[in-house]
Amino acid sequence: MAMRKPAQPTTSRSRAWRWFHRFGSPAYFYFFAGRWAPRFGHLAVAFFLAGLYFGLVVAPPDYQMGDSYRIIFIHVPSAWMSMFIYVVMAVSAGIGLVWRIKLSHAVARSCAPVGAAFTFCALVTGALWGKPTWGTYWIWDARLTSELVLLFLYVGYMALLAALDDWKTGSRAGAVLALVGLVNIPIIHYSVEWWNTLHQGATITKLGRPSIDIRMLVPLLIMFAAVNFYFLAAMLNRVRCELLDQERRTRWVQEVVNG
Amino acid sequence: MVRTSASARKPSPWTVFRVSVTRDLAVAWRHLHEGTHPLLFFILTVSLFPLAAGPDPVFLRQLAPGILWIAALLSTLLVLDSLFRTEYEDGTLEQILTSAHPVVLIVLAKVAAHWILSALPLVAVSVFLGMMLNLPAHAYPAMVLSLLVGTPAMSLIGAIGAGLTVGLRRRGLLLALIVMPLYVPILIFGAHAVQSSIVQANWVSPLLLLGAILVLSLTLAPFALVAALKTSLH
Amino acid sequence: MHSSPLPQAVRKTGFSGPARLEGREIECIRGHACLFSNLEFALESGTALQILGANGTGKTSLIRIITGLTEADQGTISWNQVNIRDPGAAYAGHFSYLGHRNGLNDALTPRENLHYLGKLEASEPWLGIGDSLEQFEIGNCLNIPCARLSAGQQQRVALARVYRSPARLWVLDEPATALDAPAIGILAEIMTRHLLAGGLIVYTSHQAIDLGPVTARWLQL
Amino acid sequence: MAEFFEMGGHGFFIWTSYAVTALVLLHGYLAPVLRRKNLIRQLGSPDRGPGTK
Repeated sequence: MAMRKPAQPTTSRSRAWRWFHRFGSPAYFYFFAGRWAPRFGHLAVAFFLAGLYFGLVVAPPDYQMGDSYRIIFIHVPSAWMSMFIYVVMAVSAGIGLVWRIKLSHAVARSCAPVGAAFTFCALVTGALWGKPTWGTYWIWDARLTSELVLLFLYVGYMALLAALDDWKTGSRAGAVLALVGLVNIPIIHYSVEWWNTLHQGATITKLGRPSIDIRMLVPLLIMFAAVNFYFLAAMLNRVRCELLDQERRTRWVQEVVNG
Repeated sequence: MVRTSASARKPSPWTVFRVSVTRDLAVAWRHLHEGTHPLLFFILTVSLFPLAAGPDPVFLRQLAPGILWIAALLSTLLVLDSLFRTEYEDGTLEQILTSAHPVVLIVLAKVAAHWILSALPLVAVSVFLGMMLNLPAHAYPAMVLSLLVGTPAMSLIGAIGAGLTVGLRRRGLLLALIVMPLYVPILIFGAHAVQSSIVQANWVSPLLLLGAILVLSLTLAPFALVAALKTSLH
Repeated sequence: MHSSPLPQAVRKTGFSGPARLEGREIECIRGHACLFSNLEFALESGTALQILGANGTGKTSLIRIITGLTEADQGTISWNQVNIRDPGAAYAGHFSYLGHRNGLNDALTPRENLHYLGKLEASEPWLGIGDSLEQFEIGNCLNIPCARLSAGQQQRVALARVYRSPARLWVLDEPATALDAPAIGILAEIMTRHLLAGGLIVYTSHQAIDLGPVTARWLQL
Repeated sequence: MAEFFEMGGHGFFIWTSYAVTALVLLHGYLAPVLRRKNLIRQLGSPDRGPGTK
């Protein structure tokens, strides 16, 4: 993918480069992301493979659940990332709303699909883990239910952005919704936990973490790193699309596009 | 800017709040036929459940809290769409946002008027619908109180969704899609308060938690609502 | 209407102290098109500014930027040297805005509408509801729901609201729409009187509004 | 090697969950890359369509 960059300044700082030096400027970030997204991507792949190897080959089967517990190496990181990305999205959107920074709106918009993807993965892997462990695909466990509500929050955010055609108005409206959602997440989580302990107080069906011995903890940590790198790579790719789309009138985009 | 004329009294924000509420009630009074829609929807929805789930009173009693609360939630959602609609279209919303008084108060007055019009009749009717669902006598206080505390919180949070979507021409169910996940805690605590009062367990603590959510919504939601309206009118 | 000329309610106490509205390097982008940029204007008390431009050149956007409803992509608007976006600016009490939508609820009567909208002002309006409607010769429509008034009558009610407002700066977006010739005459009359009392007016209009002996400026978009 | 895929009888569940996650994440990374290429081509070509996303 021969990505053409504007001519490197040979002489002293030429006009073409003047706008590059404010880090927040979309142009600078576009090329910064262009360099770093693939690197994060490669790191993510490397860590995934390492995680898979340690998780599926090295880690011993659990004395109780046998091999089915190996799904946690993908379920727990996904669940954690889904929550973490929502926080990143809301904070970035809030910064964009308060300080009127177009770049942080672009970052917030780019986080949502990645976060929703992780939430979906967490739900699917949670269900697939439930079948061998509790015999049913869906159990109204506190964490799975919270994930489900989180998925609805993501879907609501993305639906609002899709409905508002003006990019700026959409970003600001989405920011308000993301911040309201952020305030509600702990309340939702607590109320679902509270609801869960009430209705199923007797049977402890929490997604109990199996006794973590070192050979099981290592793959989990590797997977955490992998999903974080993946998040950065995927999000930066999306930010590049947003910037290209929004800054189509500016000269640096013309240079990028016409090479 | 020194104003010398005698009538320079500055109306206090609370008179503006009172005037806004009375104005909204007057407008609703002129369209009274529209005001009954949430009530009729509530009654209709509740009466559908026995048709679907069977008339067995013991079974209905178990379902009663869920039925009543979900019906209340849906009828609140139904009305939210029109909360700012008329004001947006005739330009009053622009006057409110450019008003000299704290916009938060005026907007809070609008949500209060909306709550009085849509939720109070709902709570009154819920007593009769409770009978329909074979709700035991000792559960009525919990039901009425939980609805009284829960519906304003739903109106406040829902108003933010209404504020975000007021500028859209084709809204459809976007408002419900945005707001419903935020209703989960209210639904859980509200329905559970009624449930535990049926089995004569401690129904006060879920009610207090619902009250906590109401207080949180009262303090934070109006500011988010003003921000939402400003982005919609941008 | 009435045969004998009405006592023209004149604002007995004019506005005191200097007032200045200015815009610096205003830029407005809609979608991907830049409507205008590096726009400068300034306005002192007693002067009117008419914004001229074909349809779609951003006249309404500039008006909404001046009221603060819309935020300019670049540049600042300041009232008495204070940026209107500063938290402590208290700019809202000093201007009265009339947009394309007249701000009147159809179900309410002009009396109720003006009473409600008057309460949104910074201080009590200086003119009674009945008198302000008399100015526009629609005193007889006081208690008729606005839904049954014609567009011209509704516009007169909206202008009555602006006229009785204590605000010093009027921001009017096409105030003469739907008005007949006599009404435009009354509009010109009250605008001139507002300027002579030390007020400021920023307005757009496709119809000619003859303001008489008043300093007026134009801003071509 | 066979028992590796057997995973103590839970092979189906483990491999499906990894496959689903891998697919979803792969799509999440590649979709924006493709979209960016289309954008560049669309913005570059003279008969640029209306400024829709």
